[in-house]
Amino acid sequence: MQRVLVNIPSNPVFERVVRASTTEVGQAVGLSAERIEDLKLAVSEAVNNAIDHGNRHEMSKLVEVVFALDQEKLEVRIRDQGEGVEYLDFSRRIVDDHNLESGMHRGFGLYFIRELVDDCEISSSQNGTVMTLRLYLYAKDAPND
Amino acid sequence: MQRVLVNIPSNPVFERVVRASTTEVGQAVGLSAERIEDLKLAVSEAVNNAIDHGNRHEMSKLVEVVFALDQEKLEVRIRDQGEGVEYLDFSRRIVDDHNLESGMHRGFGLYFIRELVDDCEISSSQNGTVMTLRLYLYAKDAPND
Amino acid sequence: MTDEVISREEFGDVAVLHIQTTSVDAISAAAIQAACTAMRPITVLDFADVAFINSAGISALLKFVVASRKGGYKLFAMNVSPHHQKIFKMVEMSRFMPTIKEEELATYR
Amino acid sequence: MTDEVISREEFGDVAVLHIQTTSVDAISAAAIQAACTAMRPITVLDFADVAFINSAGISALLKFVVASRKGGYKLFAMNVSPHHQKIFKMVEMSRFMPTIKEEELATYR
Ligand SMILES: Nc1ncnc2c1ncn2[C@@H]1O[C@H](COP(=O)(O)OP(=O)(O)O)[C@@H](O)[C@H]1O
Ligand SMILES: Nc1ncnc2c1ncn2[C@@H]1O[C@H](COP(=O)(O)OP(=O)(O)O)[C@@H](O)[C@H]1O
Repeated sequence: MQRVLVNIPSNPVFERVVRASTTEVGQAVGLSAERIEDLKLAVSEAVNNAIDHGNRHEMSKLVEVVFALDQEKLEVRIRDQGEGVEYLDFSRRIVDDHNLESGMHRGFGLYFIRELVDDCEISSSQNGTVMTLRLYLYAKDAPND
Repeated sequence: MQRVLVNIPSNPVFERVVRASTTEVGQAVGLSAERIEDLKLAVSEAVNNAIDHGNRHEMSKLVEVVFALDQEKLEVRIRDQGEGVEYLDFSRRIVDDHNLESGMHRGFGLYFIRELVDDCEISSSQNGTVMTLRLYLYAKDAPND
Repeated sequence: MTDEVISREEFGDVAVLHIQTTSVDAISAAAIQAACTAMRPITVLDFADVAFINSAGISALLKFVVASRKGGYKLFAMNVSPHHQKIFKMVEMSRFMPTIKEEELATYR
Repeated sequence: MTDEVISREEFGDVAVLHIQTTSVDAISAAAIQAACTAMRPITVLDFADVAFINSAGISALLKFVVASRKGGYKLFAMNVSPHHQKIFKMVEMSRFMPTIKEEELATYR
């Protein structure tokens, strides 16, 4: 098992550092271009949530991202130093007349995460939230799957 | 001052993660495209040296890269867990008949580093080597400089 | 950072807004959505240079959807990569900002 | 990873080796230098797709220089970005692998 760690302050510009790292790690484990795009989006959403909702943009609070790679899977753990969260809603969210009119233009992040990775785990306490995203290698590329 | 940290095992494939991170950090501080290319090459050389000569490819040894950004400069510190080094030769090295014939196709790294960053500092002990590269913001972009 | 994020091209009733940044995200969102105040009866967002869009970016794009509905304008997306077509379908964005081909636009010239 | 790193094109005495990877570095070095065993009297390395070269990559390129000297072949570089021209000049690589323009190559066709 190999581990790559990226640690950023709660400034959304550094989400791009994590995203670029995701591309390289994804290529290193041989993911297809499409799965790398999927993973990048999921990681981007999780990091932005850690910055926005977890650390609430307090720059002294960090977001720690660990990429753990082995033969079967790539696991990405995104940890914030927020106060934790009781419940997360991963349900499908779409653009519709209602939310367009009410100005609700957010809330797609967790739905993207759910759809774009193979599995996803949350653990949260008053010391922060960790979101673990997993892609199983070759799972989606396997024929007849 | 803001800090971004990237930590990789001694596997050269992950040098690409550091390099991609360098691009994003360079863009975040507003470096020109050309200076970002220069910095990427310098960082790449320092990370490969840390993997090859410092950690000698022992995968359990890590290379830690810290990007420290403030108003005036971007500092990149590359630290290995090797045995340290007494003396580093940053002198100019070129391709010539002699080294082509003798098969000496290496040794350009430190010269690139010296030429491509604004300044560079080494500190080494038996716990490892730290190379600190600095780019002063706008220095090279300033007119008549 | 000093480069324009959107470059405009206009002809007849049409405005084509070429998104010049590769990343439609939290960082570029403000500069992109600023362009939604100057739409035309037919407004086309050109994604040719866009390599990445996340939900912060979608939220900026929704400002164009809202403005097009308010002004009674037609809104289209052009040169959307297959990956981003998938993303737009997932959230049914494609219903409010259907894809148009460069060739189809030519009829308006 | 399974894609070819070098694609060959040959005509007359000329071999053009198009480097297909964006990164000429420690990772791609072995696959690139492997191609130096099959050079032609005029061999051209095409850097059009190359975005990055470091000293590990240069060391792979030097294998072509050595092979061209041994075989008495001419070696050229094509489509080298301004940044990489600067790097090649710094180490005087450009002396052993001068730049050729696509147009100049046409005369050999
Ligand atoms: N790391 C986190 N810490 C605390 N709350 C979170 C975290 N991630 C997500 N949430 C909660 O889940 C909600 C939904 O997140 P998401 O689907 O990404 O949409 P958005 O971020 O646009 O609100 C957020 O509004 C927030 O309340
Ligand atoms: N981090 C390091 N730890 C130990 N030795 C180092 C380190 N970095 C550089 N060196 C020494 O400096 C020499 C020159 O490095 P460089 O110019 O990059 O060329 P190369 O890596 O191709 O030998 C290396 O061969 C090595 O002996």
